Amino acid sequence: MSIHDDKPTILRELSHFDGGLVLDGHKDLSTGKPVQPMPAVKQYIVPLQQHIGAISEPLVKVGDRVLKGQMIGRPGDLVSAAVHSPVSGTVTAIEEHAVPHISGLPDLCIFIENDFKDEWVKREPLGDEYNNRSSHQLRNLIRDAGIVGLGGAAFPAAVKQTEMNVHTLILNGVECEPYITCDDMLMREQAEQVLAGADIIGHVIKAQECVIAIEDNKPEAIAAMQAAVERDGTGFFRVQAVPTIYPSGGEKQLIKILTGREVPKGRLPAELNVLVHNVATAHAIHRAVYHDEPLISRIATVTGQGIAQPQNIEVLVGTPVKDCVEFCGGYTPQADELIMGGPMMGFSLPSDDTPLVKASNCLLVMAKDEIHYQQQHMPCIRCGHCVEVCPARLLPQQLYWYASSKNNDRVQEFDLFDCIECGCCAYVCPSDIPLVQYYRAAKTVIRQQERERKASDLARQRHEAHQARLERQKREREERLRKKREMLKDKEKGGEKDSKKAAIAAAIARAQAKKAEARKAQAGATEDKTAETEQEQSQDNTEKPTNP
Amino acid sequence: MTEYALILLGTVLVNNFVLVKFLGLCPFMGVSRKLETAIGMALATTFVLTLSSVSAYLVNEYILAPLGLEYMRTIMFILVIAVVVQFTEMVVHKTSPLLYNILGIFLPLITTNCAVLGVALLNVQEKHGFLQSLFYGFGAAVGFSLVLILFSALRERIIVADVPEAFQGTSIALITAGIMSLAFMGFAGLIKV
Amino acid sequence: MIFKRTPSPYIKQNISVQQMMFMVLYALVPGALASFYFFGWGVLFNLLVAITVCLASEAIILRLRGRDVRHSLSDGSALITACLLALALPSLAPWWLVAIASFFAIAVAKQLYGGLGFNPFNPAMVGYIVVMISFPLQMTLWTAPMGVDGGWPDFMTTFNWVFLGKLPYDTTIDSISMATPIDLLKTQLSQYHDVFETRNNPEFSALFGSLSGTGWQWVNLLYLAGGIWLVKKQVVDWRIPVAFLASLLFIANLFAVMDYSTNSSALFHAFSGGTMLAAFFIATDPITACSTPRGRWIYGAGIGALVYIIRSWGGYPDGIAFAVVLMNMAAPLIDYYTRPKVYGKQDH
Amino acid sequence: MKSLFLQYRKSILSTTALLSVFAIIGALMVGLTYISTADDIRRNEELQLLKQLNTIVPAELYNNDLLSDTITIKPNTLLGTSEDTLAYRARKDGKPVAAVFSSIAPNGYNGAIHILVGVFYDGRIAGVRVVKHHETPGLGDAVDASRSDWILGFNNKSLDNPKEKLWKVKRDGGVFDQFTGATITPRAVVKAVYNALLYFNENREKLFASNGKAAGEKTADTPPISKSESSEAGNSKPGKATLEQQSHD
Amino acid sequence: MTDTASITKNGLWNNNVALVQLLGLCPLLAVTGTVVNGLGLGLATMMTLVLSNSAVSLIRPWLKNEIRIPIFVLIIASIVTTIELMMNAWFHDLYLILGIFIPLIVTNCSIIARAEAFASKNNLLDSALDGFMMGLGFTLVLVVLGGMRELIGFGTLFSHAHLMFGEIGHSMTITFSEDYPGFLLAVLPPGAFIGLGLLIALKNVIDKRKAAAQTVVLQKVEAVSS
Amino acid sequence: MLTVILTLAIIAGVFGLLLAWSAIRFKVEGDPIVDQIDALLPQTQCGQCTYPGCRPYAEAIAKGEADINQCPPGGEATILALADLLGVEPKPLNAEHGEEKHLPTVVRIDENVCIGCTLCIQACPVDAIIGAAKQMHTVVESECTGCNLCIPPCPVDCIHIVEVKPTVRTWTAELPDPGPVAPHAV
Ligand SMILES: Cc1cc2nc3c(=O)[nH]c(=O)nc-3n(C[C@H](O)[C@H](O)[C@H](O)COP(=O)(O)O)c2cc1C
Ligand SMILES: Cc1cc2nc3c(=O)[nH]c(=O)nc-3n(C[C@H](O)[C@H](O)[C@H](O)COP(=O)(O)O)c2cc1C
Ligand SMILES: Cc1cc2nc3c(=O)[nH]c(=O)nc-3n(C[C@H](O)[C@H](O)[C@H](O)COP(=O)(O)O)c2cc1C
Ligand SMILES: Cc1cc2nc3c(=O)[nH]c(=O)nc-3n(C[C@H](O)[C@H](O)[C@H](O)CO)c2cc1C
Ligand code: SF4
Ligand code: SF4
Ligand code: SF4
Ligand code: SF4
Ligand code: FES
Repeated sequence: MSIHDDKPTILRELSHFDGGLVLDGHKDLSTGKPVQPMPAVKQYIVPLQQHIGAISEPLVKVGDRVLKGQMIGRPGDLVSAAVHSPVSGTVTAIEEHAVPHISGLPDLCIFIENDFKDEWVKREPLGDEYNNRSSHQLRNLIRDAGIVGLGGAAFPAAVKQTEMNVHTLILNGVECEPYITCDDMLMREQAEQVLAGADIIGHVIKAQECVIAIEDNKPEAIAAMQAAVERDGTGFFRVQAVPTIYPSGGEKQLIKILTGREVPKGRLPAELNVLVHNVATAHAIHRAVYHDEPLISRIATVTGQGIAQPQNIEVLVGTPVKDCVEFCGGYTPQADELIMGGPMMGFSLPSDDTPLVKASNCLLVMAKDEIHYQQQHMPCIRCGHCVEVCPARLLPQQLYWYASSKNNDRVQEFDLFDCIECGCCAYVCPSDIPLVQYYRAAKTVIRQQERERKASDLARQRHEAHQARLERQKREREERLRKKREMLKDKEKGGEKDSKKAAIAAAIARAQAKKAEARKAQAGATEDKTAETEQEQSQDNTEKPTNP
Repeated sequence: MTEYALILLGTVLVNNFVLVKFLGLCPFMGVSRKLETAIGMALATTFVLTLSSVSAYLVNEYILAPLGLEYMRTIMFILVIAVVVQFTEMVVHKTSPLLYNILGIFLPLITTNCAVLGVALLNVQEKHGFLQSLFYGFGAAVGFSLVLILFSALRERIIVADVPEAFQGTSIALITAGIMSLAFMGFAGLIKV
Repeated sequence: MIFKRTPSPYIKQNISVQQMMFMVLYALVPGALASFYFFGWGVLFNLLVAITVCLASEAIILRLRGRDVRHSLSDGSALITACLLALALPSLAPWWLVAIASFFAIAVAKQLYGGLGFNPFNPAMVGYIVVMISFPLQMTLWTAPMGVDGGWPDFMTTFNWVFLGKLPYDTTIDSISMATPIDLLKTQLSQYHDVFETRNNPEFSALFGSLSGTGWQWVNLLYLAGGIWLVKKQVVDWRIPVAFLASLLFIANLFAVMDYSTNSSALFHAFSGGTMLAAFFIATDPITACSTPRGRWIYGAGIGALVYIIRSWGGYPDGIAFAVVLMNMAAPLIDYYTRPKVYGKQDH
Repeated sequence: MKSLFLQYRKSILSTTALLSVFAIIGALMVGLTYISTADDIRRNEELQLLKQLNTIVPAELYNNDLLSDTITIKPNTLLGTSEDTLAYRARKDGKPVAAVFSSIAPNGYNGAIHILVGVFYDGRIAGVRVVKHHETPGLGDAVDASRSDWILGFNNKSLDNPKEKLWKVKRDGGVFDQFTGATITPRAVVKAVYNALLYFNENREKLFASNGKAAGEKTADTPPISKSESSEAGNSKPGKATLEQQSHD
Repeated sequence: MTDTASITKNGLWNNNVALVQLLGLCPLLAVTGTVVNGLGLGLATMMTLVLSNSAVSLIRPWLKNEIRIPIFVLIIASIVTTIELMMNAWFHDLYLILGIFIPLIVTNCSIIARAEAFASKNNLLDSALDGFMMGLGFTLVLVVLGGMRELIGFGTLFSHAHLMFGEIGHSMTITFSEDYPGFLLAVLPPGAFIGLGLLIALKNVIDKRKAAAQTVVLQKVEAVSS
Repeated sequence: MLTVILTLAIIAGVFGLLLAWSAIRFKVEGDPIVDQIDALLPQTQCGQCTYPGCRPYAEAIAKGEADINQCPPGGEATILALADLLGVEPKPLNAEHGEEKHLPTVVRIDENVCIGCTLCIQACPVDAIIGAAKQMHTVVESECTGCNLCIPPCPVDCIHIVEVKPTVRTWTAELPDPGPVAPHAV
């Protein structure tokens, strides 16, 4: 696709994406109070992987003292992110611990005991100076600050901002999932900072405009952002209300709404000259640039009827979930399930021992009567309701059939990997099939097979190399044997040195026999006459070493 | 023209070779597990069937009939078919590896597809001329292809179904073919003869 | 608090398969009542036998397979199969015919494939075809509709015939049964009598109503009403009935305009036989229909065309069952080739 | 290409030879069998035809060679035929006994019904058989003698037994049974048989006219009954007469 | 694997042409309207199988890859034509009924399959035996399927037996009920498919029972020995 | 009679010529199917299939000598893939050859016990063990296929099997409970 320099990327009239749902928002639950800063707690658990990409490498040892904001894990690869200590204190352990991951598996975490001194590492805020810095320098800054996308996927922001040809920055303040209000509250309370962050991103990617998209069920946020935009007055920003349809906050869906075009399959939004960032990401970048503060805190919504005082809290990354819950008044008696994320895309936590991470935008504790429990599901009746709501225009029922029969070829042919796991299909399915779970299983299994295939390709290469080496060695050995025999024939009398030579020959023969054994029957057929006789002769010799 | 259209309609729908006339059932059952292979088989069979229908007609008309050797028909026809198939296979194998990848494994199977010999023999029985033989062969092949492809798509669905154990596999496939044949009876009487 | 782990999403739209099935049953009621009114006790007996045999076969097979009988029976799908079958079969069908059709529908066409959700063919229609080709004689035994000379026989006559195969003294089955308008028109046309001749023939004219056939038109109208309600409730997909009716009417009209003396009118096709029942209740069976949006258009239109072809030129009087099963057969392939273009694959 | 051939000459030739040898062996086997069975087969085919004709005109009623005493009938509207057909003539001691000829009822439920009608010289029906039809199994196919005895009901009927008005199925006020639920098929057959009688009545003498060659002479070829084949066989062989096209109103 | 017992078992059950290999389906489904038709074609096929297997086994040394198949079909076609001529001469009525399916024995996939898979690799005796057993297995299925269809479709068994057995055949016909209305489905094409499907399911059930019984026996043996 | 024989012999001769010629003219080398099969095998090279490595097994399958259900490391997935490729019915793993491992394994050498005899190095089909004579040896875990061929030769039994536990990065999600009416896997 070419670059349309003169065409406006963003339509004046909104478009729409296919499918989608109108959901009950339940947002009032947590917007009653301003964002509450959460006081520090005793222990923090910082997972080394809180982002997409390679796991970070720990920079500290057990017993080290760390300062607040100190980098304690460095990016493990190009696509990776740094992690920082949320408080000053001591590293008490580096070990596997429950993390908020859908698998429920533990992962490597750094445990830090707070000394409550709140000692920061040395900070050198850049401030407005960033205007004089190159994109490259700013990206380094963002990367070192460990900033990842806070819209859900936690993709390292600096990597995302290397995209070329981006004219338009879209700030995603849609927040389409029910219950979640952290972006809403952020925009209401810190509109200026969000804009400042967006300005920095705009500077990095050399954008010409920035559209802030907000669902029309958040009038306060729209008003706040609008006011800030007017105060800014540069004309760089524009606030755009979008209809409340789940999942309009999905990157691809939002792009479709705003530009009327679809990101080509398998390509990036940059193809349409846009870049999407969550408002909280912009805010985090603002903090990094103006306060030299890495991403060690975020706003999270703690909500649901299972929570005594639903509200938004500003919380340090690594804070155990149970402390957050306690801060919000604890569980109510009806509390039934603890969910990280929203009710559509979140996943339940096996315990509240796990820490909150960078991507944790919501802690949802649902009560028995508001949660829908998956019963044993009925077979798919192919009603097609799921097809109607799928925003990716997939055939969820077909994916389900293939996934459940482990037909990995077909499931991929039907574009499984284009599924954004939004859950719309499962929401409407009259048979109550946990569709997304099927897709997730299929996706992880296919990825696993991909890894296995790579491993087996490697093994094949190594095996072939191994075979070739054996072959070569055999040839060389035969050559040597032949020469030796000739020599022996020449010097029939000189028997002194023979014993040594015989010993060497025997050793070689022994090795030969071993290999033959390893290669089993096949060897017998290919071995030539001399080798065979050698092998027979050497049988006796090899007896001993194998049975010590 | 109507005559040829009627031949086509008759062989494809009303007297479908597989479901009504019971010819070509082995490949119908054997290569219908996957849609792609079914399509490959359909293409290969269409080619061979049409070609051998015409070749057999020529052999019958210009060699057997003049020499009064009608009773050698079966032998001659099958020989012609075997050679057409074998030759096609070798040529395709060498000249178009891509096509061979798609059709290759099916070609040898076609020799023993009853439909091929059946068409040749029926052409004689029905006293078809050259063009009629051509259309008859082609129609038979299209009819075969149509139900083969439909059947394979169905089978891909059935394989996921919760079929009782004893019926899994070929059993339910045959029953499905039975219901297809049931449905094809709806075309009975379309062509009043 | 106990930490449960269940998969997302945690909220849900509230309509279940069972509810859908029962809504279909409710929507059938007006048409079924009309059917009873016009065709008499036979309709009731059909329903009785079909429901008994369908539920019993389903229960027995589920029990044999060690499945949860209660759970599966209560989903209501076997009940729909039974009702649709009973309403499609002729009103003077002997009980064993209804029983055989029901058994085939449930045991072979549904449960051999694993039951609800897995059967590729419409069970009711497979049952219908089985008896249609096996017992064509009994499949023509319709009563004269209410409003036609003689009307339908009384309870005891019907009962004796349906269950015991006995007829009152000096009546033959020919004298209490009567061809349906579709069949009549078709046989008359095949004997070179044109449409007007037939409709105006004093022997038959009472059988034809203003739209199509006496009784038949009302039955069809009420199924249409029930169907529209189902569409509104989003239980059935609107594309299939629309495509079906559009294609049937279009083709019928095309031929009627070309030669109105030997082709019956589009309205006649729309309101006779099982047209409306098929359009809204049978073709729409989600399990056996296409499930992609484009596929549903093709599927519905295909049924419409096939119905017309079989009705007009085929050997069987009403082509609905054949047309439906033929398109069932093609559904997986159609689905495969009518996948919507996934997000981002569309060319702009 | 030539070099290729030379290069592999031995292999190519041996392949060719091998296939030829097997072909020769096969041909030998089949040829020998053919020679030894040819007579049996021919006799079988004749017997088959004769057996069918004898169900209409019993063998004891005639003593000529039915199969070779034939006459070709040109296409005729009363018979519904559009191609030449053969009539077989039974004679006892040279006197005409009966003729068996084909007729087609065009308006069966599923298309044309091909029948064979045998009529005694005096105009009574000797027998009727359906030889080819597409009627619905279980319904219209009862006209087939192997399905029901209905077709035997024509035996001994003639143009005025019953009267013309009654040459109909009962439903239409005639004397012939229909089948429950199926009137079309019997109606069509009754009509066709009646027309066949009409035809016979008009052409009786011509039908039995003897032709040049001796009536009892055996011919090598046995004309089969079905219409398409009979035309071909009937034209070329000697010893056959041809009945010219008639027009009727 | 080539001992007599296993050849027999393979042919009749484990590797039955019709039920397991699903070969030779066309004649299998087309002519099984009655028992007698099935039996007739079964015997003809069996004869062909024995002869073709023997012939192929005999000519093993001369087989060449590029003309292997043509030679097989030549042999088979010669045998079939011979049989066809003989049937025409001696069982004419049956010949008429079996119709096109006699020459089609040539393409009965099972015959060439046996030639390829067995006869071209084994000696004469084994090949002939294999042909016989495969043919017998095939015939059995033909007869059983024919019986099923005839019984359900017409309510008779062995009707038209005179076509094969001559006049005494007439007395062999068993009619179960004079006024059986007939169930056409069974004799029409769909019935053939469904019938074979049911037969295969039956075989599956029996196999499973046998396997279950075997494991029980094994367990018992183990229990006793331990 | 003579015509019969001559005709057939001549025609057969012509066909024979045609085929023989085209067999030479259109000769194709190599057998791509072996590569395709080999690509589906796990390349553990463990020999449990009774063939000395994956490629020989692939060749045996291509020739029709071996069944598709003899490779325990590949397990169900490999059998399904092979059945798909070859167009045959899938069947369960033949228990004679072993059982499918549900967690992948590698081996680890107890470095305190290892005497450096190099026997394991010679046994390893993928050269995943490094070390020299008389020095302790180590297994490169990322290259070890878990074939366990190195275990029997070790004179001091210092090689142990360890399971590779799934992590958040290699985890695979389970298919949900399919409910009362369970669609079965192929
Ligand atoms: C179904 C779905 C819904 C989403 N909803 C939102 C949302 O409401 N707000 C948001 O910021 N990101 C949402 N996202 C994430 C966006 O797709 C996108 O990743 C994000 O806006 C990019 O910004 P970031 O890199 O700053 O996180 C959603 C993603 C999906 C798949
Ligand atoms: C799917 C289907 C639905 C039908 N629904 C009804 C119905 O609701 N009421 C009714 O009286 N007849 C119904 N019929 C009966 C057919 O219209 C009737 O069988 C057809 O016209 C042939 O009738 P005949 O065989 O009696 O001539 C239905 C038929 C089919 C195939
Ligand atoms: C499937 C089917 C097949 C039929 N086949 C025949 C047939 O072969 N011959 C026939 O006369 N009527 C057949 N009919 C009956 C005709 O439709 C028509 O009802 C009948 O001939 C009218 O006869 P009636 O006047 O005795 O009612 C068939 C009906 C159906 C439903
Ligand atoms: C809208 C709708 C239409 C249905 N139509 C039919 C039908 O035509 N025939 C039938 O047997 N079952 C019908 N069913 C019931 C059920 O889906 C059917 O029995 C399944 O095919 C059984 O697996 C219908 C159900 C619904 C919801
Ligand atoms: S919504 Fe559920 S039942 Fe309906 S088609 Fe989709 S997966 Fe199947
Ligand atoms: S979860 Fe996937 S399949 Fe389901 S609606 Fe969302 S994108 Fe479509
Ligand atoms: S069992 Fe599998 S992994 Fe092991 S050698 Fe054989 S094919 Fe390779
Ligand atoms: S180290 Fe041992 S287990 Fe691992 S690949 Fe080598 S031989 Fe196999
Ligand atoms: S017998 Fe195999 S295709 Fe006909």
